[in-house]
Amino acid sequence: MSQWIRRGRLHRPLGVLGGFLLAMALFSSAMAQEPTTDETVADLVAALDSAWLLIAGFLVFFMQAGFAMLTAGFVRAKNTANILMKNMIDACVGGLAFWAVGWGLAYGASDSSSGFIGMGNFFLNDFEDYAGWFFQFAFAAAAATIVAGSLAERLKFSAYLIYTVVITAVIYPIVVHWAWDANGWLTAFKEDPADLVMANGYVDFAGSGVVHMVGGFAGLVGAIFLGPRKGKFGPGKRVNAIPGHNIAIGSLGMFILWFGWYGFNPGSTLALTGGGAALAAKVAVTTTLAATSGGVAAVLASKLITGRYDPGLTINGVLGGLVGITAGCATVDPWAAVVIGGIGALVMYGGVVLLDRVGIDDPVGAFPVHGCAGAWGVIAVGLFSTEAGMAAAGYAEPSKYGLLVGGGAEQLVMQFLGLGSIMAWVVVTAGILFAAIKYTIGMRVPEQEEDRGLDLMEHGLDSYPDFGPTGPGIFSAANGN
Amino acid sequence: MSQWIRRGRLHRPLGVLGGFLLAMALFSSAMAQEPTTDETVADLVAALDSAWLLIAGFLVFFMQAGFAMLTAGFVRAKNTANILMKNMIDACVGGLAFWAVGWGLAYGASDSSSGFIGMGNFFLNDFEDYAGWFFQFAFAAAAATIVAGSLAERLKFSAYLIYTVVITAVIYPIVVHWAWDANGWLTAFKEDPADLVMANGYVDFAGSGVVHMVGGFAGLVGAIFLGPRKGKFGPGKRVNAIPGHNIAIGSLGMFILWFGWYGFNPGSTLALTGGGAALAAKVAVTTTLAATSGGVAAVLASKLITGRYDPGLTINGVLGGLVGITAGCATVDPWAAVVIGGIGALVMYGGVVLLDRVGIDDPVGAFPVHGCAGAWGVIAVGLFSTEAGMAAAGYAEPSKYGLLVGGGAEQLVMQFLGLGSIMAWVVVTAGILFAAIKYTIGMRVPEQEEDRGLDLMEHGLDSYPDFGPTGPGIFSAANGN
Amino acid sequence: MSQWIRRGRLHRPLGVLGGFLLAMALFSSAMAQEPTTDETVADLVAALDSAWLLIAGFLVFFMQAGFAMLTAGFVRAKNTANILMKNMIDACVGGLAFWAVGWGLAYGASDSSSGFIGMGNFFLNDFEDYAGWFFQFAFAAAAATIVAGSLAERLKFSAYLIYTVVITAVIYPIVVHWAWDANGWLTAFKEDPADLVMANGYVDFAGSGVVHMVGGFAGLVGAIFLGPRKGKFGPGKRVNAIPGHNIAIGSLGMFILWFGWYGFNPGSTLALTGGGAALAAKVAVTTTLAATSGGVAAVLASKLITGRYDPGLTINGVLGGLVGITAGCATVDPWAAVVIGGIGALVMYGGVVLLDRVGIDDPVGAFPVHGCAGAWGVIAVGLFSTEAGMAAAGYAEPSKYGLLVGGGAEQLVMQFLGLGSIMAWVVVTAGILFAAIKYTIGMRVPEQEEDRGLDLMEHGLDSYPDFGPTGPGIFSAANGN
Amino acid sequence: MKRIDAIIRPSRLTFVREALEELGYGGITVSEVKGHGKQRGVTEQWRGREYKVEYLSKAWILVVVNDADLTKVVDAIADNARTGEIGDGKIFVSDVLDVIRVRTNERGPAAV
Amino acid sequence: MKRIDAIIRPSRLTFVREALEELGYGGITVSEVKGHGKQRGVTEQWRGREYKVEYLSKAWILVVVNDADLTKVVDAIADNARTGEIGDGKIFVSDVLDVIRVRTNERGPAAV
Amino acid sequence: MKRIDAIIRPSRLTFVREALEELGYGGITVSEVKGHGKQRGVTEQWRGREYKVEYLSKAWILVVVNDADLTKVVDAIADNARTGEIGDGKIFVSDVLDVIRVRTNERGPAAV
Ligand SMILES: Nc1ncnc2c1ncn2[C@@H]1O[C@H](COP(=O)(O)OP(=O)(O)O)[C@@H](O)[C@H]1O
Ligand SMILES: Nc1ncnc2c1ncn2[C@@H]1O[C@H](COP(=O)(O)OP(=O)(O)O)[C@@H](O)[C@H]1O
Ligand SMILES: Nc1ncnc2c1ncn2[C@@H]1O[C@H](COP(=O)(O)OP(=O)(O)O)[C@@H](O)[C@H]1O
Repeated sequence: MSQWIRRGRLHRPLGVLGGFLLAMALFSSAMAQEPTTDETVADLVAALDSAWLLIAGFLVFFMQAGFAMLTAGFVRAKNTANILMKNMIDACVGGLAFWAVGWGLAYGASDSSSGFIGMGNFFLNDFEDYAGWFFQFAFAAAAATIVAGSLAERLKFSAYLIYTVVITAVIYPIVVHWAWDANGWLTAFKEDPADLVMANGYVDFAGSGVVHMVGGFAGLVGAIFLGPRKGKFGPGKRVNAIPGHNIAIGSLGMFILWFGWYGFNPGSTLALTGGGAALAAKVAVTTTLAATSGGVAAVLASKLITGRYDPGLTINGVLGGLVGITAGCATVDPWAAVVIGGIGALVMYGGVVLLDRVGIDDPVGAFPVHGCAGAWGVIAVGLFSTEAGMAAAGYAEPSKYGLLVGGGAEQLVMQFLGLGSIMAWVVVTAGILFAAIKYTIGMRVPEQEEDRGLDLMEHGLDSYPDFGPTGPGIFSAANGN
Repeated sequence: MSQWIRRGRLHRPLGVLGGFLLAMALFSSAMAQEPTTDETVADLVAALDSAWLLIAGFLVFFMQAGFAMLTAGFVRAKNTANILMKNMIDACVGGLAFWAVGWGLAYGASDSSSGFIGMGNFFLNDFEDYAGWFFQFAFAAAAATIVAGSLAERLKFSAYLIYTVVITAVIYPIVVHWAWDANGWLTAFKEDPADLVMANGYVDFAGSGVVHMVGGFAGLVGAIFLGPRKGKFGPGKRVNAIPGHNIAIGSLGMFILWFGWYGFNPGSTLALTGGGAALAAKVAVTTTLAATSGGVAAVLASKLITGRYDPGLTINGVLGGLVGITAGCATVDPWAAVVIGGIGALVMYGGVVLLDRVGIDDPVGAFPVHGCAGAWGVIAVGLFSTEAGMAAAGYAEPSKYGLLVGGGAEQLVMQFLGLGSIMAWVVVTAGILFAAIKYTIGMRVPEQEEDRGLDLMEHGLDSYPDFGPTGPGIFSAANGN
Repeated sequence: MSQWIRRGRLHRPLGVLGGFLLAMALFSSAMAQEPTTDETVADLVAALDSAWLLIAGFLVFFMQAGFAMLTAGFVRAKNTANILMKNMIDACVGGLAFWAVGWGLAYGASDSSSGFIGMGNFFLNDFEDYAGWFFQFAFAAAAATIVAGSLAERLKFSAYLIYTVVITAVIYPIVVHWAWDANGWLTAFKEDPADLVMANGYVDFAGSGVVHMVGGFAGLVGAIFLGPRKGKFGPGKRVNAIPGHNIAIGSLGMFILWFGWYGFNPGSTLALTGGGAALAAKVAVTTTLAATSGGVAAVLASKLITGRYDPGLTINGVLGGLVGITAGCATVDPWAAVVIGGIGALVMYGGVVLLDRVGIDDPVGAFPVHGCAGAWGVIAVGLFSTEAGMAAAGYAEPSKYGLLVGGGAEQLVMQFLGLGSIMAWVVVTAGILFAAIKYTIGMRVPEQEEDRGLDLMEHGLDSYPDFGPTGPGIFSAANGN
Repeated sequence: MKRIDAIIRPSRLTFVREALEELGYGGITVSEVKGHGKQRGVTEQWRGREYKVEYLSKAWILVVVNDADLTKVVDAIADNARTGEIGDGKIFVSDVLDVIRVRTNERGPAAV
Repeated sequence: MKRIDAIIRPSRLTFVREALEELGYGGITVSEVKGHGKQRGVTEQWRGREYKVEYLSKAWILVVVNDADLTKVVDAIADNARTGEIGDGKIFVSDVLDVIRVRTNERGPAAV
Repeated sequence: MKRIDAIIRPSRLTFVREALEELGYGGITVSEVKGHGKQRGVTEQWRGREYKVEYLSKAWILVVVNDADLTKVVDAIADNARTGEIGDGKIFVSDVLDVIRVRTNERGPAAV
């Protein structure tokens, strides 16, 4: 097919269609090998589906920028570079780990019969579905990045490097295998519906559970092992607020994440042809409505409860709505997306209050947003999915659907099974992981470093050296003014 | 079609094309229901067009981030969170309002015979064109967001919540119905050309008038009712400058907007097939040239007039160029885009000067950019559109085209009719809206709150608590360093 | 074809597929001119390929925002607006220059037989490949923007305006002609393989050499003529660090650039059909792996050498990896991308150290990143390209491929020829350009202006007026709090 | 020579400066400080949780004057800084032994 | 009346303020300053190259008290600011001739 | 003991600090302040409209020394801060009654 491509490089001014026809003519005469219409159509189908995965993957990747800005905005100025480094290195280390091991455990060809773990295609060996790999890499990086937020402002960089490898290489991919590989034990994608564990299998279209709950619960476990930031919980039952240093970049992060979610959810159709486009369009709408409803629910709830329109909660509310709809975005109706998003935001709010009450410190609210709203999203599938939605999204047993829309309880039970399995897996493995780190190299920076800020100690940097109060400002020799 | 989709989930390492062929084979044997080539081609056409709308819609949505950064950068630090909240909540409230009511009034199925207002499909009822809805939602959110800039730094949040609902639910959608629905009285999309109100009808390809003028004029009316910020106009005729607090995020906002504009304008072909792609490519070029020419015109004008290369004006100049080309992007030649963009920037500049002169305070220049350059864009269609451009863009009466390129005055008169109608509608309805708010709950925050900043009073927040002069900095208990 | 498009505007609630079928029916009966399947397929191919170029071009354009944030974050607060203005005006002036002249010299139709320079299609005359122009414009703007980083914090704005025109209008387009136009003397895209200068010709898939080296070396030459910033090199051999003022927007810039690179590299397939999609997917993977490996290499190297995980180097490391893979992204295997990216980052690091040693001041590291890693990328093609990779990417002589994977030295020699030619061209022309500027209007701002910051003197602005130490803060009259 | 340290509301600074300038005392040094007095801090919130910011922004003014001008200057500051609300601030007067104008190396009252 | 200028660690500020408040001295003005003393600055790096930041953040406290309260207040500050490590800072005491409460125009000890 | 408050150009700060260090006076406290003197502010602009920024950045230096060192230190500051252009700033000297070193609770001249 190489001759088709070379054409593209001939930047002659022919106009696109003219160029195509000329090129076709050229090559067909030169090579006497003109593709038939059916071949061209098959190529078109493959190209369009592949392009969709790539473009969606680009957007999902861009969520890294969103996470970076969000978490950076929500921590103190003295820990800005540290959390940014963690976000940057997440994508990097995560990419290499997912390349070497992660994909192989998630989707590797020589599946274990148990459905527990994939095996094969490590280092992209014997493998050609590059678009698929790329799309999944972007998801893996997201899962790992979520964790960093819960552990911000006190975690050692070396400890971080270790856990992020384990999460992207092992913990997350195995959940993917369970839920999204055709051989996974929880999966809804069995070739023979009789093989489904129950109902439609575990339905989690874009990963409220597979991605967000994994990140959120791993973060929770890490935060417990790590302990709260110095000064977060005062003497007695006093809880201190530690405000983020830059609400502007925090909001920007929210917008970038929302934007990237349009790759995350609609992209999870994995194809545009064969009805994928119509499904993706519906998913774009449910995603939008859940986000908007999450934002509105959070801003109103904060006004009612605190008397003020709270920006931090609004940002997290939008994200709670998005996380909540991620599992059911393809199978619920738009009105249900409004409900799910709104409740997602309230669940997130509840999570924030709960963590404060039990004395766990999650600086950016990663667990409330991704863990709590993620769990809600998984459950919501069993409550709101319609029969038509299940069918249109390609699930094999559409007669089992949402409890609240008349589909009986079976799918809901299935969702709880999936929820429980993922939660148990993550809590146990992350527990072992963080315990191992804590009792060997240690998780936490020294107290003096926490006081002074991780930026200086780990990275030798002041993130804003020209502004007070942390930097040299006009007092730097090189500033010469 | 569900079986086609499920294939996508089977993440086996087959390579894309191989996977497709195998899947086709699999399903065709399993289901004995292989789609014919013609069906596959029809599906491809639908999928590609739908994907274009979605992707373009994603970009348009992302403009929310651009507006947020632009306006945040152009206000003072003490009002940062407030304007960001308004941007965030615009998208949220606007989305719900457009879902519930807005779409129905714009494109609702049971059209009134008058062409004044649509009716039906409220709450997305009886409705499946999700990609279309999504794309239009993103436009509606943009229109609402523009207004927030004009009213920044002094508008009550509650007043804002009300007007934003009315604009996205009613004021904007009705203009859309007039101009873009096939039944609208101004529309250029009549099935029977004989039904056109005049010439090609009102030609506004991507919405210089429908979106930008609506936002810009609503903002102007609001700014008049609201009055200037304290300190903006000194004793006598003195006009004070109130510099924005962060030119870095302001520039970022401009770049994001420009990027999003590639969804706004090229996406307005609404399809890629049937010539849409070639048209979209041309639109991308005219959009680019107008933006660049707007930037250059503004930077040179500012240098000539003020003696310095003014960043705020340059940013607004690029945007003025973009707004200016939005109506004519499909129907004018590239050289004309250069002219239109440059004049758009100068018109914007004139608007800035004019507002100062008449004592209206528009902190971010939303009216000069969207209102003035938007009106210019509508007029420019009647001056520069070519016959070939009108035909290629699908307008029914290409023999009526731009005055300056030999097409007579009829289209220009039509453009003025559209311009006047939209302006009158917006000024009257926005006038009623803001008057109603002003004389009931009130529009303006108390003076003391304006002094201290809206962030603290409305949101309990300091946007940059670790930096002087507005926050606790090192003096916060939790900062412990 | 206009009737096809108009359909798009009929926002009736039919569902996409239904709408399409109805529309087809409508028009076919109305016009008795239904396109045949083959015509529809040809249209689809053209539309899909064109859309790919556009979308990829949007992403490449968005890199402007990345460059803006990266360089702004890496300079001092007092020069923020100045570098942002340079980035904004780059895109603007560059767009006009590329429209007027640049494209014509790069791809102009009436080629000189020498293969040295294109001629024709100035001002987009007689020209319809709008998607191609747009994509190339975005590349040209990137090349110009790279230069601004090397010259930051001391270059006069007027000098900048002149050089940016010359680079986008002349210096860069001629390199493009050599390497990417079918008539260029270095090109790998000869219709007749016998015309290739050697081996596959100069293989530089997405422009490590054509774009990045051009920008990087022009920046180097400029930095030499301009001299270091005051205070950068102390008495004796002392080298001072001048820290960037905002690592948060610097990191954001990196993420935006990485995101945009998915347009830059995968988009360089220039088509999706005919195998383009599969190639693009592979390119997305190699691009990803090189970026991740670059980030990891840089962070580990900085830890080993300086004892701390250095954020500035990590950011530049990711970029070094990306620049390094840009030439070979289509022709090397994923494992090789990991190697190339890692070495790209180390080469970048070496470049940073080298510049300090020889006393050249490049504030943001544009030469180390784009010049050094760019050169490495060109060479890496001759080391790692596989035979299958060469064939799949459409190169005509796949039997000549990477030295280290068994393809002999011929392609490597060819790459050095390309490298040397580009370097020589840029150094000579940029040398003449900057010498001409220096000895006429002058390149450098007065010392007092450099001390006080270019923002104030050139732009009359304080970029952060509400924060110390550079601005009025609470002391501004209009601040009234 | 006397040194006047005044802690006032930032929003009154412009008026105070203009008043001093009218009196002919252009030399003045100011800075932003945080104050805590009878007027207490504000309650802020972050993600729904309230916290107390104990300090409020104040402007600190340093003016050194010759003895003869002390009363005039102190009165000008006090009168222009006054709003009558809690939080108006205080003025502290102390003695200065010597003043040096750096540019000229002048000393004493002439350098003020 | 006496003026107390204390340069202390920012992290001790809360304790000092609370101690003063317990003693009944609410009026206090603070600012961030940079200090350079026995305790030296820190080494930072930028893109791999180290540089010295010569100053450390310190909190400056200004409290004006009546003569009778001087010892109590100085001791409260010193005791609550002390960590025993290098960098604890210093307290300077000087004389104040007059104090004016802006709001009421009261003068002298009553205005403190 | 004497207190020296110097208001100088920020760009001269490094030289002043180095000079003091050579003299053996490491203890110094600095802050950024805004000054308004003979040298007037700058004109900035925002979206084409000019406005006056009345203050310029200055560095404020506080050094407390024993009486014997006063002249040496004042001269060192003045000489190293001087550029001869308008805006060089001023130095104010006043009396200090007591100095307390927080770390050790030493008092008086020994604590300086
Ligand atoms: N004894 C004092 N020492 C130092 N600063 C003081 C003192 N008393 C008041 N201040 C400063 O003056 C500011 C205003 O004091 P406050 O008691 O609120 O004003 P008012 O006297 O008008 O009620 C305080 O925020 C603080 O900065
Ligand atoms: N003579 C002085 N004049 C002004 N400020 C001083 C003086 N000595 C110390 N300081 C301030 O006190 C701070 C602490 O001084 P340092 O010598 O580090 O503390 P310690 O005495 O506890 O060792 C310094 O950073 C500086 O701000
Ligand atoms: N009388 C004064 N009281 C307080 N600060 C002063 C006084 N005179 C000058 N200053 C400070 O010194 C700085 C320099 O003063 P200026 O008159 O510009 O310098 P010069 O005396 O060298 O001409 C001013 O910006 C101000 O901060």
